[in-house]
Amino acid sequence: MSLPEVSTHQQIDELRAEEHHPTPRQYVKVAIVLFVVTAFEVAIYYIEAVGGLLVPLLLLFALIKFVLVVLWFMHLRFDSRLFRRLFVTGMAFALIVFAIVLATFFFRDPGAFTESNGSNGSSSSE
Amino acid sequence: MATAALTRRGMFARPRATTGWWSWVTTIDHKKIGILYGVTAFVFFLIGGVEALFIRLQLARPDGQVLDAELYNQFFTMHGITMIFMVVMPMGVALMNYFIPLMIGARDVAFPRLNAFSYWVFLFGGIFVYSSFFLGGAPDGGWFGYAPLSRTLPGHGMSYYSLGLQILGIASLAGAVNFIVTILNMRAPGMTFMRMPVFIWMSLVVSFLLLFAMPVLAVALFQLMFDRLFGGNFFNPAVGGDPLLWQHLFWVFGHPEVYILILPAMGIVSEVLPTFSRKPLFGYAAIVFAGVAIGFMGWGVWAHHMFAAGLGPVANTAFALTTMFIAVPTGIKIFNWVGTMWGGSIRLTTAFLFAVGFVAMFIIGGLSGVTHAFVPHDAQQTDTYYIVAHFHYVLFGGAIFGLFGGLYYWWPKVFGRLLGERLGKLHFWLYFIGFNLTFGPMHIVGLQGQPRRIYTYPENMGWDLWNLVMTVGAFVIAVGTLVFIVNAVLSRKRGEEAVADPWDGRTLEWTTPSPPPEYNFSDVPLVTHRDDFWHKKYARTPEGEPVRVFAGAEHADDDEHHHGIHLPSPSYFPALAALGMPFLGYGTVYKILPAMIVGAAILLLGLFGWGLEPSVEE
Amino acid sequence: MSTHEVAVEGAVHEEHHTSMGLDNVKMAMWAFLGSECLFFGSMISTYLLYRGRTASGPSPHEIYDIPYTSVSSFVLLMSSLTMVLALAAFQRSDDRQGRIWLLATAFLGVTFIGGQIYEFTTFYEEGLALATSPFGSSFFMLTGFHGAHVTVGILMLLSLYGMSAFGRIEGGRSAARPVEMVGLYWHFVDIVWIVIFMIVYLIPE
Amino acid sequence: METCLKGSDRKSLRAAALGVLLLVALVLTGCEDRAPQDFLNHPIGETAKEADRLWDIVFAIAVVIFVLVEAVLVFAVVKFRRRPGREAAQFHGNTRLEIVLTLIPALLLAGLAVPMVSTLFAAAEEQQGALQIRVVGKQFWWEYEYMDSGVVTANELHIPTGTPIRLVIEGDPNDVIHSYWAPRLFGKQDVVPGRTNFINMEAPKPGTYWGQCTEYCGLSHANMRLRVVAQDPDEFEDWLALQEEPAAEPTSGAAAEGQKLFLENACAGCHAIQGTDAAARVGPDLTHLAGRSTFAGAMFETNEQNLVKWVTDAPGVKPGVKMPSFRGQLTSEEVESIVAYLLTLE
Ligand code: HEA
Ligand code: HEA
Ligand code: HEC
Ligand code: CUA
Ligand SMILES: [Cu+2]
Repeated sequence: MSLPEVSTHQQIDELRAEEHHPTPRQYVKVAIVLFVVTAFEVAIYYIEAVGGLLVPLLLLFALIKFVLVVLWFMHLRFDSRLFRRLFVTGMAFALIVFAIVLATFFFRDPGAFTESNGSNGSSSSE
Repeated sequence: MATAALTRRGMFARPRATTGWWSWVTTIDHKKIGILYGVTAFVFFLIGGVEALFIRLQLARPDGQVLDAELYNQFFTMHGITMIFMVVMPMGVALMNYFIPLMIGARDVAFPRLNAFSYWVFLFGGIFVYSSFFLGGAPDGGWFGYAPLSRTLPGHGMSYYSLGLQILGIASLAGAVNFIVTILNMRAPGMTFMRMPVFIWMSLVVSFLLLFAMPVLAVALFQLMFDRLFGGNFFNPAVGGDPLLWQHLFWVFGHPEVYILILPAMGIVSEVLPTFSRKPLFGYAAIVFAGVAIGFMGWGVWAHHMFAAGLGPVANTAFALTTMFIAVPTGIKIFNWVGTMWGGSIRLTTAFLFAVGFVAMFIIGGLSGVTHAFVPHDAQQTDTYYIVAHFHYVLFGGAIFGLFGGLYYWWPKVFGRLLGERLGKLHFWLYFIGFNLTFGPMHIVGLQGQPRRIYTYPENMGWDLWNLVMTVGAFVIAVGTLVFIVNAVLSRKRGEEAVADPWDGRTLEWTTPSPPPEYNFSDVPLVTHRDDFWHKKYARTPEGEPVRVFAGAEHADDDEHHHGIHLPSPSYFPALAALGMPFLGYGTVYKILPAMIVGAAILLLGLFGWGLEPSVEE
Repeated sequence: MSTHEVAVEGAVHEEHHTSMGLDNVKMAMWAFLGSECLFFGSMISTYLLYRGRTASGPSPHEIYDIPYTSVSSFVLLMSSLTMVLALAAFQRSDDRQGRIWLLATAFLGVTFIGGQIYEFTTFYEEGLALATSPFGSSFFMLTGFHGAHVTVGILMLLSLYGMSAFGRIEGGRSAARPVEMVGLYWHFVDIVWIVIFMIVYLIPE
Repeated sequence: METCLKGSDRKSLRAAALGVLLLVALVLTGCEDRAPQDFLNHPIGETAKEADRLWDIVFAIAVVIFVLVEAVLVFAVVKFRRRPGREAAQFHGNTRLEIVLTLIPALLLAGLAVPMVSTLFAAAEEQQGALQIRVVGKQFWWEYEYMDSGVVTANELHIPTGTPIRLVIEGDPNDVIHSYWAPRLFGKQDVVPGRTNFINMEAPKPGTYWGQCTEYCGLSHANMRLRVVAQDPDEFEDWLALQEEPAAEPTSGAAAEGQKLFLENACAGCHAIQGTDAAARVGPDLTHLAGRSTFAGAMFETNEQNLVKWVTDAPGVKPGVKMPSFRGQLTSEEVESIVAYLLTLE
């Protein structure tokens, strides 16, 4: 583990001094971007032409918003790497574990499934 | 003094008592809280053990008449829940509470009041679950409460389950956050990560496992609660709910959970073996790394509990492979423990015996665990007593042996008196023999087809003899437990007084007096080595032999210059806030809105009082 | 567990020595948020699994009102802005302005919750309830727990406001640190909504 | 003694090693052949044998690891006991040894994974022309439906020997999870409400194989047993043909009276008897009840005495059962006539 090891008060103070806060102006800029992206999200939802691109685009837009809020509003950009790790570990566990969980539902082995009738095991709405 | 007593902040006068009943309710000293955790967990161990004895009595003979089906089902469910959530987890937390600050050179945990809150929530949660026995029946859906059975079982039992485990989970989560911050941020100067005792490392891994696993259980329990109490359809197959969702959520929590149960014990063993072998731990880095690896890999194996559920061959293969390979890091630990003893100068104390007993028995449980990973044969084993054998070998032979090793090892530090070695050894051998008599034959009857969770079996099944043996074994364990109790009582009365460092220990806790003062260390230690205390006590001859440089223990505290130490002051609020939990619980189970409101109000009141109260009384 | 007490709990330790030079409470908060990822992850997966399971009652896109929800999403998003502005104000020791932004944030939060309550009632009238179908259960659980988080956040904001107004913030003159902690929580709840808005409302079945 | 020590019995010895009770176990279980659900010593069906072959390898290796590691452990404890005048050697590790001891288990497991995966996929493969039988688990009994002929029966599964069988394990959406298992023939599969699972199997020789439900399913989980009756194909065909027949009309007075009572009372609201008006499927189909050697989840032998107890007060003899007690509703004479009727349902 390469976590930063700081043990003297002096170093702590240095860290404090380094603490970097965006200005309100920057905050407002971020918020404007957030607003625009949200507008896009809603817009493409209604635009037929987007077609199959809808879901990837939505994912992308949500990701942008997510990252902006986390990095700027939550200061993760400027803060200790440890905090990033704590959060990203949680995110990663959640994403991986639940991707697998959902995969076991949506991609049940066809082999185990031939001729199954009346099963509502997965994707029942189709 | 008089002015201090008059200080009023918030609603109550600040609690002052340092002895007596109230001092325990209001304490936020990690050591006292550790003791509270330990005593509570031990009481639950007796209760869970008595339930096990009834289970064994019922099964001793075919067509047993000791319990009826209803009571039997409650007993095995409560036995499982108790042992896991109210015994092994909190007993680990007890030791973690007491010794994390002492071993990293801190004066307390990062959030002392949150720590107290965890304990009270745990206690109230346990009492809440147990009260169901007197309110119409305890949970009876098995400790993993498979839906849809758990949502349809009549009575309130499984509602208590869904809310009770929720409450216990809150305690665990709060504790986990606390320990993570404590370990990361409260270490004494010089205590780098690679100088931390392995027990600290394992506590850190456990805390992370709790941090990420408890919320998954929380969601599953909420879903069950909605299903049972508010007409939810999460697990109602009749309208498209999928029972496997529960299984996934439960075991995504459940498998990390089993490592939550075993890793503290592994940490203890990694402290006890070097101390009594007079050797540094063999392959420290590898043991630490293996512990972290187990923690990680533990997230990728959960569906091995669902091999018979019909996930299909691809998923089964994937989970079987991940499961098998968990043996590798675990093996590293086992080999390095043996390496630690190798070439040592071993003192066969009780603590050491329990630690070695842990290694010896855990190997058996681990190997049977690996045999479960062979899916086609697991289809035969699963839900038989072969599984019951596996998990008691890792849970009793593993966790419980390890925890008792820790108790014998650290007892003198906590209570200032040693536990008797003669009785201790008697205890160990009774446990060792009784344990193998009880759980060894389970492998055999399991492979002869005895399913688990059956309250009765007819006489022509060929299981009679072994079941009788198991029952006898369980009573041998019970006698062993009584021996321990006697030992503890005698030790309190006339046990040998403990010096600060009775075992010639290696880590910081042994530099403090036994028991340690409230502030732990009069001077915050400066750490220069792994096994720092040992290095302060011993220099090395050119041949590498240790020579004593000063009598470390006598260095004990001089009581002079601790006056400037500001410790957090006791507080009513953590216990008060926790008291809201059972109200919320009962209110929800019986859908009594006023009770829920009262519970929420108490909780909020506690939290506000807590928030407005300065943590140190000037 | 609410985060409020954590925020205050650690305050005294502020000036204490810490081995990583980091703030205890902040570390606790980030750990807690990591944990929350799995909490919401579980519920979101449940929703994804049950989205189409409507043996009876309406299906998702029969009842969602996207323009309406877009507006409330926007409100919540903007509350993140007011939240950081509050923090910035407290950090430059402008407590008065900080309190105003706190109130603004709480107000936007209340607006969001009000919108959610309205949405829930409409859905209920249109035949979707917790008990209607697995879809209903998972929808109400996910958005409901999110709403509960917002509510807790509002409570914390108001408490902060009160504590600052009555000078009861511990550990210094300014409420910047507790505000930062509550802010982290608040933004987290906001990003959860970003995900929910996309997954629950926008992505078609 | 010596006779115990051959063939499959030796496995018990190894099992005992695992349970530490080496010798005792040999004497006491090695010779025990009165364990009808034993899959360790006497696997018979093809699926069970496949699993058993895998087990043989895995278990042998596990025993070797067990013996080696425990031996070294005990040796270390004994050898390095504290002795006066000897100081502990102060070393911190041995990287090369540690790497070797990491690789050995890893390679070993990788090797073991191969037969595991192939057995696993083989077991999942559907055999051509298999006889398909639907199995539904209910609290606390089993319903079978022969998918070709539509024959419905309960608790006792009849199968032809030497024929591949595919059990279609279907969960009743209004019931709970159960698990279908006849150890000597095949490993278990869960019966999950709303889902379908499969068991492929084959019984090489005739016999009655025991099994039971192994997923905890409520009060009478322990009493949810089953039998699989494997018959020569000819006999099986005869049996199946008989099952297709409707129930015999009762001739004797008591039985005729019983039939009337059966149809008049609640019984017909839950049970089906082909050839009568009773057609409900809440409880087992009783058309050929008397042809089954056991009833109520293979819990009781089918005889007059047991049936009388059952019809009088089913929950009294089987906790939690979904059939109500008729004590107080039916006189003992009435019960006896009903039972007389039931016993004509060959
Ligand atoms: C402390 C708790 C604990 C621990 C540590 C473990 C450890 C392991 N467990 Fe266990 N397990 C439980 C508690 C635990 N388990 C419980 C409670 C259940 C039942 C739940 C229920 O149904 O109620 C269960 C059930 C369970 C199952 C499901 C069985 C079923 O229901 O069908 C499986 C399946 O794979 C399994 C596997 C394993 C494996 C592979 C390990 C491994 O971590 C073990 C690794 C250790 C070793 C292998 C030994 C030492 C290693 C060496 C000496 C190196 C050389 C070894 C080899 C090359 C093999 N466990
Ligand atoms: C750490 C966990 C742990 C521990 C320590 C134990 C300990 C014991 N367990 Fe455990 N057990 C589980 C965890 C544990 N168990 C779990 C998770 C299950 C699964 C539950 C489920 O299926 O849902 C289970 C299930 C289980 C079963 C299977 C039940 C079934 O499937 O039907 C059995 C059966 O024999 C059993 C037996 C025992 C016995 C005899 C002990 C003994 O070792 C107990 C020893 C302790 C004592 C004997 C206490 C001593 C008490 C006294 C001396 C009295 C003194 C009293 C006063 C002073 C007031 N347990
Ligand atoms: C409420 C529904 C219900 C009613 C009414 C009912 N039964 Fe049953 N019966 C069941 C169920 C369910 C079972 C399966 C019980 C079990 O084995 O767990 C059963 C089992 C049986 C069996 C055993 C069948 C077998 O193959 O195992 C017999 C015989 C029987 N019932 C006879 C009767 C008679 C006679 C009556 C009327 C006097 C009756 N039942 C009324 C539901 C009912
Ligand atoms: Cu059916 Cu157990
Ligand atoms: Cu597991």
